[in-house]
This record gives sequence, structure tokens and C-alpha cells, in this order.
Amino acid sequence: MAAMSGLTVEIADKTFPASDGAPERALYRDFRLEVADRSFVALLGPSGLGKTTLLNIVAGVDKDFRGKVAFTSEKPRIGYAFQSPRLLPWRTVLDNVLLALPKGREHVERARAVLGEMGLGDAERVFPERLSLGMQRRVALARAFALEPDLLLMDEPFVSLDEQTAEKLRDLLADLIQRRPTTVLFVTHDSREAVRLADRVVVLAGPPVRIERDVRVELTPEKRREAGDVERVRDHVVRVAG
Amino acid sequence: MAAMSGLTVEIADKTFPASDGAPERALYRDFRLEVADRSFVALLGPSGLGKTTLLNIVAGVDKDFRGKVAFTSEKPRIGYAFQSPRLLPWRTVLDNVLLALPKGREHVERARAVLGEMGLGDAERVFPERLSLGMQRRVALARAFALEPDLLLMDEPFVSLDEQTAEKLRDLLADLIQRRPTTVLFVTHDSREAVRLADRVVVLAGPPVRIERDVRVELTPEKRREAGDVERVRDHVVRVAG
Amino acid sequence: MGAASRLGWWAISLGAFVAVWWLAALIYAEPKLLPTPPHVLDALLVLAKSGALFSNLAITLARVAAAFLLAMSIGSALGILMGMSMTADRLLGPWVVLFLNLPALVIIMLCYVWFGLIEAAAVAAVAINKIPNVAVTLREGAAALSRDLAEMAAIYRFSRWKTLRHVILPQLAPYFAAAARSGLALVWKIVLVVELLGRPNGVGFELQTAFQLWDVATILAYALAFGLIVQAIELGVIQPWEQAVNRWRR
Amino acid sequence: MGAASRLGWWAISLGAFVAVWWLAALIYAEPKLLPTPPHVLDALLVLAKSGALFSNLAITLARVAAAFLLAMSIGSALGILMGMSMTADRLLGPWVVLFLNLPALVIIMLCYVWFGLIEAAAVAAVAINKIPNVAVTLREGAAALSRDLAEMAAIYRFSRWKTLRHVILPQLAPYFAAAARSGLALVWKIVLVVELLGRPNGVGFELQTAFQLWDVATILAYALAFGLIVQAIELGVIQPWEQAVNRWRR
Amino acid sequence: ARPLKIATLKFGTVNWLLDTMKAESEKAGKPAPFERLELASTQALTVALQAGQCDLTVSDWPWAMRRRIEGEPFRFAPYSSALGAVMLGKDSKIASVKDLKGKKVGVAGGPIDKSWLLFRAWAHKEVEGDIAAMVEPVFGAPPLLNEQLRLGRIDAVLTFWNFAARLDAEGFRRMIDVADVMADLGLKPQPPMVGFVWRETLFETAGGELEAFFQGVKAANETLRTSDEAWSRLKPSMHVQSDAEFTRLRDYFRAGVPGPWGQAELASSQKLYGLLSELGGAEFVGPNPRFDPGLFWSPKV
Ligand SMILES: Nc1ncnc2c1ncn2[C@@H]1O[C@H](COP(=O)(O)OP(=O)(O)OP(=O)(O)O)[C@@H](O)[C@H]1O
Ligand SMILES: Nc1ncnc2c1ncn2[C@@H]1O[C@H](COP(=O)(O)OP(=O)(O)OP(=O)(O)O)[C@@H](O)[C@H]1O
Ligand SMILES: [Mg+2]
Ligand SMILES: [Mg+2]
Repeated sequence: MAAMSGLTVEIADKTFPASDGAPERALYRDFRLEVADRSFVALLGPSGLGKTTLLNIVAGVDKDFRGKVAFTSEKPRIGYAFQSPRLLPWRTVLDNVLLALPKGREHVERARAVLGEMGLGDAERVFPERLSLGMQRRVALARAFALEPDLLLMDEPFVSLDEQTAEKLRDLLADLIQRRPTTVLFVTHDSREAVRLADRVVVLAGPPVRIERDVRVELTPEKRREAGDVERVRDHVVRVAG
Repeated sequence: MAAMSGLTVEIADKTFPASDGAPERALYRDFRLEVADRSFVALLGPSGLGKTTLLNIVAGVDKDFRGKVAFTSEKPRIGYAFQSPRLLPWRTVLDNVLLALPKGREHVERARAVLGEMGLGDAERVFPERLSLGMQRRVALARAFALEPDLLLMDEPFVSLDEQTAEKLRDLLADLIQRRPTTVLFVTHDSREAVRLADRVVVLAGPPVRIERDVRVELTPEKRREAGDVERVRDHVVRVAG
Repeated sequence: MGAASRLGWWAISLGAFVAVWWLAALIYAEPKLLPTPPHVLDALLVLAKSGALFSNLAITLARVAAAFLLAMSIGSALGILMGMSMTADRLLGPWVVLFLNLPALVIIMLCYVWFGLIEAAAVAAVAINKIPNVAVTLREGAAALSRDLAEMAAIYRFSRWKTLRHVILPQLAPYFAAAARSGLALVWKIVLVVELLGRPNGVGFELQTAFQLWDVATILAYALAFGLIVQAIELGVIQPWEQAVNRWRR
Repeated sequence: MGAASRLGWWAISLGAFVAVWWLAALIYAEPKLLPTPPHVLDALLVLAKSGALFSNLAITLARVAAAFLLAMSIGSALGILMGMSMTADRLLGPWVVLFLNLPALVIIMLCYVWFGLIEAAAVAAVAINKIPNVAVTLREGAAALSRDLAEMAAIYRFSRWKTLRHVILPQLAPYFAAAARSGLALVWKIVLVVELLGRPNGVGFELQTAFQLWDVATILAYALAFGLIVQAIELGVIQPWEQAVNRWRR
Repeated sequence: ARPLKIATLKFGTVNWLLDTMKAESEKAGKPAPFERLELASTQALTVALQAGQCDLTVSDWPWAMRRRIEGEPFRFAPYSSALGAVMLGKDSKIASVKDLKGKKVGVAGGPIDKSWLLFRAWAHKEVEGDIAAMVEPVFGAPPLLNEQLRLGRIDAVLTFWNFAARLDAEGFRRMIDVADVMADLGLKPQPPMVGFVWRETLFETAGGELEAFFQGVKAANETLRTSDEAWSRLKPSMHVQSDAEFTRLRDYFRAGVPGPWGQAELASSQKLYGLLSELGGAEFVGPNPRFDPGLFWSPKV
């Protein structure tokens, strides 16, 4: 069974030093974010604020900060859909997904199934640079989904996708979360999308980054599909952020 | 004064050959698109259909097809905001913009002004990899805008930007077009955005790509800012596409 | 590009080479200084018939192969380590530069003196000569590795081996190709010197003898024989390998 | 990394080198075969006092510099051409492989015979030896150039020169660094051989004499002197350059 | 008795001596008293001796003397006194040393080659000052220099006797033999320069073999001096281009077969050493030159 995967990020200080004429950027100062186990938190905030940096800190690839990241369980399995696809261009689509998974037949099956659901069934053996950017992004999503992670970090996952495809992927994500309890940190610029998917929308402002607004979204799955309800909550999110 | 910059694309055949287990992709067959001088054409269509390929053909970097691209004037100046930023990572933000411009003081001024308007005033001397993806995309847009092109190709230019910033950039784009007559080919997945900006929304379907629906948007600039009118036209676009 | 077309181009290119050489030799008309291709072919046949060609080439090739493998593996390991770890680079960098610039003569001499005029000393001398070369080339590659992909590998918990095989080595492929090509050539050249200085056989030994007797045709015959072997390696191993590892490029 | 810290690490690393050498020499206890550092320093001082050190080093360095510049510029041009044009690669590739593997002896001999035992022949021989090396390294770099950026440059109508300077060369920087480092070393080594076979002066010539007299301390003194010069070039030119061209990496 | 291991150059003239020795032994039904390690360069020979890969090698004695002074217990026994010559172009106008002024002169073996040193000493009496400063010396490998003379790129060459013989056979003019140079310098009898070098310790491990070996050397030298048949036996392995060249080589070799080693030879060697240390300086003889007669050894007859 999946581990508990809530987390608390405390960043006493995260600053990118000045270099070569670039000014110093003090991104975070005494910042704290708690994410409950199995919750779906959407992060909204202006471009260049530090959202990606936050995900990198949570993922453990950015260690150059003062503060700490504490998980409820030890070492949750992390799936990270980066802002750019970060595929291995010299491995086929299928291999890119498989490399993130443990060995085993059932994993191959699962990878194939996820790719199929994402409309990449006939691209399994293609090298990533021969795909459109939207397809590459879907491969990266497939990689994160197929892993069935405890903690799923997503950095604007559904851009470069047409509305229909994006819709399908949102459903896939909902499925995944339902099948297996997962904590999700989801960066997006689309407030509608945030409300449609998340339990909680956190609007960030700064710098230094602070939580401007923390909106709980208490809609049933059905209501989330209705424009009216979504727009109502969204107004709430946007008005405050604006 | 700017040259005429309407164009006609005729693609008798555009096929990516099969390679290494990847199936052959016949993208275009007997496709034809006319873009009037100074018009703003938005292209909508599913991910992986061939929109980027179309822009590449128009831009002249993809020459491996049967057919032809005819411009009303000779050699229009082209600005292309690629789907990924394609900045020179070893040149600063300002240099990246300046390299696309002719030499001269007034061009430096203009590049600076455009960067400033895009909220990158303090990032002029930063190397691109030290920017957030949204900022990189803005630099790439600044490069295309500062050139004051006759023909502006844009491939999902406003993703990775928060709603506010995106809004500001849309205004900037409108300004640019007003100041100087420009023909725009604009790929997006956001039908609202398409309606808000374009004179004409072309919905593509396939493969092979065909024009599923060609909607003229006859809204005044004021009406474009009103949700009601936009949604009305959008319903038209989306219903047919769906 | 298919194997057939590759072979065709190769033939055209080398044909042109032979033509230029032949013409030059005819114009120069000094067979003692620049023999014509048939002259050299004759010398080659004489050497082949006597068996000297094959035995010497075999011995030299064995030394080249041993030293090459040794130098490539140690040098790559060292270079990748230095490229990826700042500390390793700072500590080992100056040593590498020093050894890189130690004259072959010095290394060969010291190896022979310390280990005796034995086969192992010869191979070691060549490998020591070549290791720093491989190391500096691969260090550049390792220093230019993509950070994005390394982070991806870390997050998805790729094992060390998986990271090396699927993330790092593919990025180093062009550096390997460069190191292998100029490495093979360098190793061969040093083996010649090593044989000259202390082995009683091999191509280097024969070349020196031919040089003393001013037998240019024989010298060119040996050079040609090795050149053809490398061309075969190029066509049969390196180029297919390169093509395979570059399949993914659009 | 600041210049001071760079210098510090360098000193630590070379200090360790000297320590290892010293220890080995003391244990081996055969000053004729492995002299201690003070021994070699003595030899260096003797050479310096007599002026032989400087005059020979100067002559050799001049040859190294000339051949290096020649080989780097021609080799780079050739390599970039081959990397960027398939046709050029197919036509010139086999030639490059052939010349790459032509023994130094052959080239030196033919250059001397055709041009006489003159300075130009020596420099040409070294350059010809080195050109294919540079070419194969830069070809790999040129073949791995980003297509995305090339397309960008084409659309924004970068001139040839602008494309070369701002798009192509920065991508080739690591290949240049590799070619320059191992190139300098190779050129120096071949210059030694060239001097040995047909020049009346220079370090190679002196090494030959020292070798005949079995004067290991003098041999190491010359090797050391050149090693230090290269270290100085490394610290003063190559590393600052590398740091400057790599500033942009995150 | 174990055969002695001798390191030689593959193309060296000492092989003619050793081949003859071997053939004569075989004719007498005995195995050759030595084993050969053929190497490709003079450096390789010294490395081989130094690294203990052979018992004996071939060298000139000034080198052995220097190493002996430096502490290597080397011994030396001569086998040849053949030396080089100054050769001129086929129709060269050069008649005497004076005419060499301003000309390009090839020198095999480098600036501290003993023949070159002696030639300079000798020329000193013919011209005012150092001939080395008056000509343009071109140092290089002997085969390269031969080619340069053939191409007319240099006007004269001072080279080793076997290379001189080859030029001689092709009709190039001989200006002066180094043997004559020595004679003019008062080095009489002409001291043999080239011989076998080995470590003193070899006497303990293979004293008898060494005696036997030098008996063989003496006998073979005698055979080569007198028998044409011995030379026709060697001819196929001599890489000669013409009969003229063969004859020249043979005659040169014969002229170089040294007589018995005695006090007179020792004295003239000492004189030569004095001359060389004066001319070549520390670079040639080492920092503290000293003539050690203990270097020379000759078999008891
Ligand atoms: N390696 C780096 N060196 C210096 N500054 C950096 C570096 N990486 C990011 N920054 C700076 O940190 C800030 C935040 O970057 P980050 O990528 O986290 O933004 P973001 O919120 O994800 O923006 P976007 O929505 O545009 O992706 C930016 O201003 C950027 O310039
Ligand atoms: N170099 C290539 N080699 C082979 N196939 C390619 C290549 N480039 C693109 N394709 C294929 O062509 C199709 C169209 O690609 P294109 O990038 O034009 O799509 P797109 O409409 O821009 O999609 P997106 O909205 O995802 O960016 C894709 O199916 C892709 O796999
Ligand atoms: Mg971001
Ligand atoms: Mg696209």
C-alpha cells in the first residue's frame, strides 16, 4: 500500500546569488507551506516568482537553501512532471517511461497502457525529438503517472495541449488519484483548471514569496464539471489575486 | 514602410518518413491556406497534428515538402516565437534580442523598451538558463516583437505566463500590430484567446490536415474584452471543432 | 546512409587520394623519394610474401589494441570523474596536464628502465602516454552534461549504473568518438616509437630499419597497410556505431 | 572560482605530485634512473645558468606555437566543414583518417626530403601531424550542433559571421578546449621528434643528447620546464577562457 | 655454458661480424656463443644494457668511459676502428677545407659527435678559427643527410663510414677520411673507437664465455679480412644496391679491423680523450672527465 505522503516545506531563506550583472534574487524568506496527505494543492502565481523553485526544493534537487522539507512518511515515491519535458532524446518514448519504473513485465504493461490512454499508442518506438512538443509533454506525464507516485509534482502539465486532450488528461489524473492515494502539488496559470482539479488553491505573491490567499475548493466531482460552480469559486480566487 | 505580407501556402504533400520503428506520418496532402495581408489568423487543432510543422514551412526552415509558399511581397521580415524559447544560452537576455536586430542605437533602445514592457527590465544582463521558463518565453517574444516583423509567427506564445502577464502581453501584441501593419499566424490551444485576438480562427483537423472550420471574428476591440461576446463566438468555434 | 552508399563514397574518396598521389609521384619523378602507388604495392606484396608484413602487423596491432583499451577505459573513467566532480578536477587536473605534456620519450625510457624491455613496459608506456589525452577530452564532455537530465534521473531514482548508461554515456558519445579516433592514431604512433626504442619486432622496428636503408617504398607500404586496417575499423566499427548512437537526432 | 583559490588548489595538487615523486625516488634510491626533485632542480639551474635552457626552450616554443596555430586554424576549419556538410565529410573523411594514421616518421621524413632540413619543413611536418586530430575532434562537435538554434539563426537572418560567432562557436567551446589541450601536448611531442631527426637545436635535440649520455636529471629538467610553461598557459589562459565561456551555465 | 646476449642494431655493421662468427661456429659444428637481441635505435641499445636485458652491447668507448666515471662498472673491447668521412657532391668544386666556408655541411650524429669534434680540431690548422662557425652545419639522421646531399641541398656531409661507402659507390667525392684526420692530429696508431661494452660483473657470471666470445670475434674479423667467400655469404643480408657499394663496404670494413690492443693504442686513446674533452667539454665527457685505462680490456692471447 502507498505510504503517507503529506509534507511541510519550511524555507527560511532561498536566494539566488547575483552573478555577472544579474541582480541577486531573494525568492523565499520565512516561507512555510503544509500539504496534507492525499490532498491536491494547486499553486498559482506570477511568472518568475519561484514556483518551479519550490517544486525543485520539495523534490530534493535544489538543496541550496536554508530550511527543511519534512515528509510524513520516509522517502515518498515522487513523480515530477517538469515544466519542460526533460526526456532522454536518445531513448524511445516507451524506454523513457520504462526507465523511471522498476523492472518487470507488469510495469511494461502499465507503461504501455498509460501511453495508450494518452494517445501515444503508435509512438512508443519514436525518439522524442521527432514528436510535437505537446506529445513530448504527454510522454513526460506518462512517465510521472506510470510510476504511481506517492507525491506527484506537476509544473504546468497541460499546456501545449488542445482543450480536448487536456480534458482527457485531467480525467486520467483524477482516475490515478482515485485508484491510488496520491498527494499532488500542481503549478498552473489557469485558475479555472486549478479550481476544477484541486482541493485547495494557494495563490502566491511576492517577492519574497508569501501565501496571498489559500482557498479551499469544496466541490463534488460532478459540480467541478459545471461551468457555473467553477466560475463562482474561480472569481473568489482571481478577485483576491488580482 | 512595411511591405505587403500576405501569403499562400500550398502543400501538395508533407510526410515524415518512417524511421526506426516510428511509423510514417503523412501530415499534409493537398492543403491550401491563404492569409490576407495584415490579417491575424489563429490556428487551432489537436496536439501532434502539424501546426508547428506548418509554421516551419511558412518560415522556410522546413523545405522538405512538395508544394510552395508564396508571399505577396518579396522576403517579408519574419518574427517567429517558437514553441520553446530557443534562446542562445551563452548570450544575455539583451544580446539575445539585439542579435536578431540590425545594428544601431535606436535598436538597442527599442530592445530595451520591449524588454521593459515585458517586465524583464532588471533581467537584461542575465543568462537565459537563470530565468524561469515563463521569463524565457517572454524574452523570445521580445525578440520577435522588437524586430517589428512584416510577418509574425507565434506558436503558443502565452503559455507559462500567469493570466495577468499574459493579458499584458496580448495588449502589447495588439499595440504592435496597430503601430505597424503586420500579418500574424498564431497557433494556440486556447479558443478564448484565439477569439479575443484574431480576425479569423482556422480550426484544423486530420490527419491529413484539413481546414475543419474557418470562422471570421468580427468584433470591435471593445467587444473583444467582454466575456459575453467572446464566449458567443467561441461557442461557434468550439462546437464545430468538437 | 546505407552501408553500400558509405562504401561507394569511401571508394571515390580514396580513389581520388591515390590519383593525386600517383600524379604527384609521376611529376616529381624521384621514385626514391616519392614512389608511385604500384611501387608501394610491390613493396607491400614482397613484405606480404615473406610473411614479415603479417607477423609485424600482428605484433604491433596486439600492442595497439592492448594499450588502446587500457588508455580508453582508465582515461574515460578519470575524465568523467574530473568533469563531474570539481574537487577531483582541482586535485587531478594539474597532474593530468603534467603527464599530458611529458615527452613520450621520457615515459618510454623510464618504463623500460624500471620494468625492463618487456612487453608490459611497452604497453604501459603507450597507455600512460595516451591516458591524459582521453581524460581531457572526456572531461570536457562531462563538464557539459545536462543538469536538467541529471535532476530528472535523481528524482526518478535511477541507479548509478542506469544513470551512467542511459543519461551520461549517450551525452558523451561525440567525445568518445573523438577520443577513440584520435586515440587509435596516437596509440599507433606511440607504439611505433616504443618499438623503435626497445622492442625487437613490430612495424616501428621495421620502419626504422627501412629508414636507415632509405627504403621509402617499404615505409609507405607499412603506413598504407596500417592505414587500410584503420579504414576498415572506421567503416566496420566506428561509423556503424556512430550511426547507431545518433539515430535519435532529427 | 576566484584566481586565488584556483592557484591554491593548483599548488596543493602539484605539491602532492612532488611529494609522491620524491618519496618514490628515495625508496627507489637510484638517482641515475629516478633522480629526486632537488637533483632535477640542480640540473635545471645548471641549464638555466648556461643559458641553454632558455635558448632551447625559446626555439622549441616558437616551433610549437607556429605549428599549433597552424594546426588549430586549419584543423578547426576542416572539422567544422566536415561536421556541417555531409558531402564534405564523405569526401574528406577517408583522407583525414589516412593522414591521422600516417606515422609521424613518414611525414617528417617526407617533409624534410621535399623541403630540405629547414625550419618551414619542421613546422609543416608538425602541423600536418596535428591537423587531422583537431579536425576529427571538431567534426564531432559540429555534427552535434543544435538544429533548433540553427533554424532560429536562419529565420532571424543572422549573417554567416554572426551565426559562426554567436551560434556555432559557443557550442563548440568544449571541443575547442579538448583539441587545444591535447593539441598543445601533441604538437610539443612531435616537435621533439622533429628536432631529433633534423634540427640542430631545441629541446628535442638536447633531449636526444641527454638520452645518449643517460642523463635522466637533464631529461626531467627539460620536461619539467615545459610542463611548468604549460601549467602557466593552463592557469593563465585556458582556464580563465574556459571560465569565461562557461559563465552562462547554471 | 650459456650464450651471451648481445643487443645490436638490426642494420648495424656489427651484424656482419656476428653473422660470420655464427656461420663459422656452425661450420665447426658448435652453437654460436651468443644470442642476438636486435633493436632499432642506439638509444634502445643503451636502455637494454641499463635495464639488464642483455649482457653486451655495441658502442664507442668515450660513452662507456663517461658512464664508467659516473659509477657504472663498464668494460670495453674494440672490434672496429672504421670511422666516417667527409663526402662531397659528385661534381663539387670544393677542393679543400677553405672552400667549405659558407657552405651547408651535413653532420650525422649531432654537434658532439666525435668525428665532428675531431674534424673541427683538424680544420683549425687549415683555416683561422672554428670551422663550425664558418659553415652552416645541418645536423640530422644519416639517411636523411645522404638524401639531402643527393638532392644537392647540402654541399658536403660528414657521415658514418657505411653511409659514406654508399655515397662513394655512387660516385660522390670523398674529401677526407676521419682516419686521415686522426693521423694528421698525431693520433698514431689510430685508436679503435667502436667495440663491445658490458658490465664488469659479467666476468663473475660468464667469464669463460666472454673469453670464448672474444676469441670468436678475433677469428671472425680475421676471416672477414682475408676471405672473399665470407663476404659473399654476407652479401644477401647487406641490402646493397650495387656491386660497387658491396666492394666499398667490404674494403672499408677490412680497413677498420683493429690490430692487437697494446700500450701504444692505450696511449693514443688517452691522447684522443684529452683532445675530445677539450673540444667537446662537459657535454661530451661529463662534468669531471678522467681517463680510466681500466675501461679497456683485451682477451689474453
Ligand atoms: N539557476 C538560477 N540562477 C539564478 N536565478 C535563478 C535561477 N533559477 C531561477 N532563478 C530566478 O528565480 C526566479 C524564480 O524562478 P522560477 O523558475 O522558480 O519561477 P516560476 O515561478 O516557476 O516562473 P514561471 O511561471 O515563469 O515558470 C526567477 O526570477 C529566476 O530569474
Ligand atoms: N523530425 C520529425 N521526424 C518525424 N516526425 C516528426 C518530426 N517532427 C514532427 N513530426 C511528427 O509530425 C507531427 C506533427 O508535429 P507538429 O510539431 O507539427 O505538431 P503540432 O501540431 O505542433 O503539435 P503540438 O500542438 O503538440 O505542438 C507529429 O505527429 C510528430 O510526431
Ligand atoms: Mg516555472
Ligand atoms: Mg507544436
